[in-house]
Amino acid sequence: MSIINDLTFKIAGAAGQGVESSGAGFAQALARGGLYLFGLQDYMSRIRGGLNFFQVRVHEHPLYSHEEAVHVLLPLNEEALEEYVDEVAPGGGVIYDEGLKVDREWVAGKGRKAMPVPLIEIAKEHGDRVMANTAALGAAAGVVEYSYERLADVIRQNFRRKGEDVVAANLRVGRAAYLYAQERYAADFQWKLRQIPEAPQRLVMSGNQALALGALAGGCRFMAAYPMTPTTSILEWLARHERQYGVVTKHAEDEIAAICMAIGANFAGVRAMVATSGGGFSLMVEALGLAGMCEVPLVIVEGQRGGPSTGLPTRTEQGDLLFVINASQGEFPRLVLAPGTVEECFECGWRAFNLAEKYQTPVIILSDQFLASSLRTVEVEAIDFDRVVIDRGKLLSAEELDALTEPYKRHRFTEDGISPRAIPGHPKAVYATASDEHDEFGHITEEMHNRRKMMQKRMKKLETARQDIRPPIQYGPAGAPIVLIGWGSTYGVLREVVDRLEGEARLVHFCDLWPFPAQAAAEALRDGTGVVVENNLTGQFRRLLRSETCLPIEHSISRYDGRPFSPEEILAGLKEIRK
Amino acid sequence: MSIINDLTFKIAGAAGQGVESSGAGFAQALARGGLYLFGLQDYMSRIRGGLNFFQVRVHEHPLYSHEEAVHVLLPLNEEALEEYVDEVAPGGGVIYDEGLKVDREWVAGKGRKAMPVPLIEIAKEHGDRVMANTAALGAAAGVVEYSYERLADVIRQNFRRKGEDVVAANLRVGRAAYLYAQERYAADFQWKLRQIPEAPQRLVMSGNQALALGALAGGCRFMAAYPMTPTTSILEWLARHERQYGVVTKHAEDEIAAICMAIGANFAGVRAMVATSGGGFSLMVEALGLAGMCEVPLVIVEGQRGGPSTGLPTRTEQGDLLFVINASQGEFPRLVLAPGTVEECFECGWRAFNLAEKYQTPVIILSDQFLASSLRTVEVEAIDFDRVVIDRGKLLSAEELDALTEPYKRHRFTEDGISPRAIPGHPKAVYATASDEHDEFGHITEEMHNRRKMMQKRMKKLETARQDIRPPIQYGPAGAPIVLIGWGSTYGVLREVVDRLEGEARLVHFCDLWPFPAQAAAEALRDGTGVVVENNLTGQFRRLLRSETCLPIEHSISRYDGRPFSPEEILAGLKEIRK
Amino acid sequence: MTVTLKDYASPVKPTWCPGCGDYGILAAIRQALVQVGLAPHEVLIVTGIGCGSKLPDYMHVNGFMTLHGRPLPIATGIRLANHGLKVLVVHGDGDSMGLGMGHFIHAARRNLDLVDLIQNNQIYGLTKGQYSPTSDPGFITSTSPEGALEGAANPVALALAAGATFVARGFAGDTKGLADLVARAIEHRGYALVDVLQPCVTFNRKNTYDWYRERVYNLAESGHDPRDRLAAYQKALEWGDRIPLGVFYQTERPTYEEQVVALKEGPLALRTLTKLSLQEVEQLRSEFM
Amino acid sequence: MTVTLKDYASPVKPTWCPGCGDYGILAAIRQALVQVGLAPHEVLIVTGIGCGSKLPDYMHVNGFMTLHGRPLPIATGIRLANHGLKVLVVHGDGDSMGLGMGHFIHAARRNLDLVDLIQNNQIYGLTKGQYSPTSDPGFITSTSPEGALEGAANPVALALAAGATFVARGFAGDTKGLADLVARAIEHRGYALVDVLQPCVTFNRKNTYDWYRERVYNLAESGHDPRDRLAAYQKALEWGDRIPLGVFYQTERPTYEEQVVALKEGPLALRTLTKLSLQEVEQLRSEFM
Ligand SMILES: Cc1ncc(C[n+]2csc(CCOP(=O)(O)OP(=O)(O)O)c2C)c(N)n1
Ligand SMILES: Cc1ncc(C[n+]2csc(CCOP(=O)(O)OP(=O)(O)O)c2C)c(N)n1
Ligand code: SF4
Ligand code: SF4
Ligand SMILES: [Mg+2]
Ligand SMILES: [Mg+2]
Repeated sequence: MSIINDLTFKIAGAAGQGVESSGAGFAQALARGGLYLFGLQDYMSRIRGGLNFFQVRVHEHPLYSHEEAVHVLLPLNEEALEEYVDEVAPGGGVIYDEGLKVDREWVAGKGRKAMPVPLIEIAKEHGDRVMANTAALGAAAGVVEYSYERLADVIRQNFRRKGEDVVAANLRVGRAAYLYAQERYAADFQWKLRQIPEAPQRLVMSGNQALALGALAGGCRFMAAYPMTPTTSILEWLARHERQYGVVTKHAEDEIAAICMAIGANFAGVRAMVATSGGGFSLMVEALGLAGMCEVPLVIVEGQRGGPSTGLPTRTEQGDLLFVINASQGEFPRLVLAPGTVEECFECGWRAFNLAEKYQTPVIILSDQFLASSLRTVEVEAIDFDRVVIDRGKLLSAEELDALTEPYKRHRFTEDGISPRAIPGHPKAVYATASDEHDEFGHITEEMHNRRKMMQKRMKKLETARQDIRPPIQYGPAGAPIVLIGWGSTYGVLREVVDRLEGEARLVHFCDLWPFPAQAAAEALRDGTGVVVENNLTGQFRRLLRSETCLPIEHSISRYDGRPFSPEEILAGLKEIRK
Repeated sequence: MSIINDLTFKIAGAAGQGVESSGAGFAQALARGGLYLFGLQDYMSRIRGGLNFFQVRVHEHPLYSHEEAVHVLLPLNEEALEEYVDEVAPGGGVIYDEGLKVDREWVAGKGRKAMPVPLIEIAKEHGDRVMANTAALGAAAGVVEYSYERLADVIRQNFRRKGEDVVAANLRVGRAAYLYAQERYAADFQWKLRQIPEAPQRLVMSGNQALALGALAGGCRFMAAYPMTPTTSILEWLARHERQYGVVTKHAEDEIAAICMAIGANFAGVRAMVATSGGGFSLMVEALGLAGMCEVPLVIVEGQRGGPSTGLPTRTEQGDLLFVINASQGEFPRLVLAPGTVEECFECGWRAFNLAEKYQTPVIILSDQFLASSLRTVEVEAIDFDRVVIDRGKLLSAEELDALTEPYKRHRFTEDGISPRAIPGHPKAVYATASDEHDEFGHITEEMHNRRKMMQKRMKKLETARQDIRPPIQYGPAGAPIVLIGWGSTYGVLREVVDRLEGEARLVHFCDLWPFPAQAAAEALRDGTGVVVENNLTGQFRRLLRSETCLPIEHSISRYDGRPFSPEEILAGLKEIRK
Repeated sequence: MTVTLKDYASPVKPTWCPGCGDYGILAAIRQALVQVGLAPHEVLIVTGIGCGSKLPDYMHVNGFMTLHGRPLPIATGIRLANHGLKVLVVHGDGDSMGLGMGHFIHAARRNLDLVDLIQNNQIYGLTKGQYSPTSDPGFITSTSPEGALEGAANPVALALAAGATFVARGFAGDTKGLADLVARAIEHRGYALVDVLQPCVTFNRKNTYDWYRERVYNLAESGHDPRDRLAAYQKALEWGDRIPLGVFYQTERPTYEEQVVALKEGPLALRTLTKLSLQEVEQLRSEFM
Repeated sequence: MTVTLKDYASPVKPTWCPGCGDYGILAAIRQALVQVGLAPHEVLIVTGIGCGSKLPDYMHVNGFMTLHGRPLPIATGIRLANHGLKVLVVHGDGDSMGLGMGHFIHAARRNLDLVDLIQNNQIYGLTKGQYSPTSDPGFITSTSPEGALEGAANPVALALAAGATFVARGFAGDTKGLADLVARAIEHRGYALVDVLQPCVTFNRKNTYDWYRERVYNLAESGHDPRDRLAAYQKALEWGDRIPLGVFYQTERPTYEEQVVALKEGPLALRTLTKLSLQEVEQLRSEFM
């Protein structure tokens, strides 16, 4: 019996062998055929060699997570085969170049199908040796009997820039390998992929891409950054769009300069952001406080990776939660959002700018390597440009400034803590402000009463901001005995776990983390056995929850080896707990 | 009736008028006479002008805090008189130069004694105009009829470097003013100071001085820093002792360089520290994680001041608690100590180095401007050099290294998480380590199992370190209904409050803050009505306590205007709470 | 309407010590702005933290008193967001040559159109007298009890090596000459360094008004050609008995702003922020299909 | 016992791309250490973060792979703690000229006795090909889609302006020549810069082995006098059709360590740490009475 449209495909090899591009190409071909997918990337901190993989799970229904079992393994070298063959589900198979030194018996002995294909030979014969990866994708498609046309579409698009000949050769190579593999192995291979006729077009997007897109849609017109995994591609993406969308990007000399540039740009009236990882954020901590003190809007993307220090620079972790909430000396308002899906990334991308300008203070988007680089298919409408709003808060227009009758006070005391803001350049609103404590005009003063009022004013904004803080998202049946509690990038995997547990568990997912939605959290967590699932060692969210709600959640599942959770792992953890 | 040896003396004036040196000189003269004192400094962030003061409370019994009421005010200009005259207790007096424009009726109308003295005239007549401050001190001593000889001692010592003539002239000036003031005002002035015969010599010391002294005693042989209030004087003090005590100090180009230099020195085997304030610490955050990751001992003094950002740079706050506990990306062990007294500063000074080397990780001493710059008399034995221990932990000696039979593993997995440490330079222990995740040898690896073990190993040290973490200090009667909860520099004022409340309150003071002594805290706080007293707005310690113990403390008293608590203020706060 | 000195007057009284060189710098900046005819709202002064960095508080002008060492990158962001504003960075020698050294070099090579004025008193004023990167070797302070052991950082030589297009030195004791220099720096298209010798009467008892006066001389009068980079470098190394003042070097190179495509249509800050058009949305979506 | 190349051999295989210039630098450093006769335990190599900074992992030597941009101040602390160790700093152009620019200038003027070797591939390797401060103007990368808009940072010119006492440039394609240069840098008493042109075969398709080979020439052979600071500066500005290699400048100046009084009695790290003597305690106490 065949299993249709439910499999995981894994391409693995050394850095530089084209794992990522091949994987992404294959994913695209599947999405074009109306299939849903979830793509997981895993790469080492080196440019050539080592062992990387790209794993794509495919289904007819929307996917939110990868899973452990692999059905088609595509190792580009021997090491990859050895390392991953055990992940292949019984009955699944391994497609590899005939030239690799592989003991077929050994593979077969493990209950996996060895499916050698003369990939290099085919590439040479029909095109060029460099097209072996195209052959591999062709062979994979052949084994699962997926429409070759969809793969061909992607080949055409991806090689277009290299000219007609290259496209044609790749098409020949792909087809030859397809036929070769189909002929020899398809009959005996259980898993199949079929395109869904008339399925709507969908987007294949990573967290970083969604974030960058959301920022652009939300009016971000300046970005400064210093390259750092896993957020470099946000800068690179915006840089590519600089010309067409009038967004200025600056690869700065360091992270301190980057955040200072973004503060300068925001001060001057332009929506500006930075993106970095924990190490770069560490360097931004002092300037973060400057933005807080001088009431300058600011959006910071912090893509977490394995720490501490340089740590595991290309891997994932949720280790910076308490750091970003408490970073910088003294007390000032900040908002922290931790999107959990591509859709939330897009939304946080534009929402953060509204919040930053509304409350005239820093907003931190806390992402991580897993979310940043995983690909997912989403409906076109899910990346909802119609819902995008550009709300600049109490920003005074030139006309409003013209009409001013009193001397302009940049830091005027108000009920909600938010002062009407003028950007510098208007004759009626000439002002200077300072990182020192200042009065309503911005003049430096150490006077006690002013100090107390200014502190209260600034912190009042955090209270006011509660109106915009969303409660946790709940998924799954109310009243389910197990309550999975997560934040940020674990949304997808926890949702999958909830689905698999069919009524036994529900999910409480936090995107908006600071100011902490304490009341909503307490309500959501009133019943059931809570289990906090976090990608860190010390249970940072659990501690935050205790500090803000005094709710002691007894159970937790944690992972801190730089790899994301799989649903299987969480299920196993829950079993342990329920024992 | 006279009040003997119980008064507060306040000298106030513009920056540059000699407020600090005069105040300190007077304090010394009192300490020499066997009196106890507490000296509070208050200064603005400017070099000349503005309004600064130095306030000295004096008593026969040990003092731990200032109090609000002033008995002798010594304003050096009109502004100071106007600003502070209302602080003078009824019956107290104001000594000022005859030349100041002061409405004596107005002062008298307020029930304060106006005691003009021709300070400048006396200075000119008996010496030089610049000696007017000496005249002021002389007059103050005269009014309270304190032994002129004690003041003369200090004059002799302080002007020694300027030559015999200057000393003699100052002595003449001081005595003339003494006699002038005594003659006219003493009979009618209630407060008196008498030296205590045969009292032992005591030390007059600030928190910074005690810290520096403790560090030197504890084997600190390298310090790097970038000047920053309120810790600059630690660097300056050690720099002055460089030649004689073989301690190298480096005024670095910035705080990042400073901490990196200290890490380098510690890595190379020398006890090294940095000192800064919150802004400088913000810049050190990335390197903090490096020390944690590479298991390099490190001592950091963080003297808090009014934040956020530049804030109130010469004022006090306890606003960085959660920041220092959570600073830097990822998770690694660190220890945080917040001394509350001069004695604790000294002890933390040396203890921190033992802890840093024992656990091969950063230790942060969290001080603040108030503690750093306040002066107190302490018994000579209280600064206890005998108790100083130099424990370098698992540091391998050259002999031990000679005897090695296996390849040296810098990060060897051990039961307690601590690996025997070799300093570079021995042929048997050539090794390289990395801020990337590494194996036991220090080689970079991303391998999962090693990663998990390394994370556990490092965090295990935090557990092991609990053995050295001290429970909170308790003061006052067990079972008292009110439990004052404080940390760091509030010890003194809370102790005073406990004394004043005579049985109604007790104090639970935390010096060792991380790893948090949760169990001891829970025990100490079991009974009574808890009131957390903190120099910040958001109740950081209260939140920490909740997060670590789930103990919800209902009440709190907070101050965040850059000024330290007075006992009166806390008493008023308690009254409010008990209503 | 012509701009006058009064337009820049502020009610706030400087907190500087009487006699401080910063008074001269404040006067010179005001004078220069009047000379070039800029009104307060057209100007933005970005400073760091230090005695001198409080300057914007003491005149009527747009100002941002930021962090120690960071005014240059902040000014960079401001210029990129609104290159319609005339931006002056004013900061101390600690600011610019200590924490801010990296930014200084990058600003010079970046050639944004801004003025970078260093209040160079060869000391840390606000923190009460520690030696600075520009302190003369051997200078004794509380953090250099045996005398400063490093070669002094030379802003002029460093700016030249970094590729600055305008490099000058002024003296706070000569308000008139300094005002002219600042005016020239403002009018220069590109990064313009003005290193100002600024006596700190309280903590620097070595490099006093008199000490500087005895040594300074005018480059232009001495026949120096500011188009000659090598000669400028040679002059930059001169320090001690004779200290050159004036423009060391000036050249033309496209500014950074001019080269940024997205800025061709005018300052970003002045454009109305709107949602993406339908067409833009379509195009962006197609990238992901 | 003489030191041989074998003493520096490590079992760890480099993760660098085949053909990367870092192999040449690794070989040259090993060779230089053997040439000057230093054993692995006498040497400490401090690196930053980047492709090249993994170097200590690939040889048998004391090493500290630290933070991006920070190896120089860490090396400073190491030298002050133990000036018995020979310290080499090895880091990329991003490391040294990006985040580390300030430290670089200060290291040069500080003149600690250490070698500062820059693996200058004019690109960010480990983060996959963004332009670097030393990239040639106009260089197109993912973060400079319109070409780099800034003047390139020139380590040689900057080091000269900062007062470095040894300033040289090598080429990773010439292991032998580079080894000699590194050996000379090691033997120089004071701060020694070796700026190494290092082809990145994966991301820098402009400044390739061939590109460099066509341009480089030897300073010594061209008759350059390394004692002439002005000539050195002139040579430093040369870049394009002809790129000078070798020692630009060398001079003598007391090292920082030599001037620190507390170090006169030998390295701090080698002294036994003891408690203060009674007499010392008495003396310290008396300060507070
Ligand atoms: C990050 C940081 N470190 C240290 C300080 C403390 N600080 C304030 S001003 C200053 C130095 C002032 O010297 P300079 O820049 O030369 O200015 P000046 O006061 O001499 O005008 C320092 C170190 C600070 N504000 N921020
Ligand atoms: C504070 C910080 N910011 C960013 C990074 C990310 N990062 C790692 S290596 C690198 C640049 C590498 O370039 P370079 O220094 O020239 O070394 P190369 O890889 O070219 O040898 C960057 C930006 C980091 N590790 N730390
Ligand atoms: S300390 Fe020096 S720089 Fe600061 S205000 Fe006084 S004279 Fe000027
Ligand atoms: S990316 Fe470039 S610098 Fe890095 S290892 Fe490869 S060739 Fe070398
Ligand atoms: Mg200065
Ligand atoms: Mg590089």
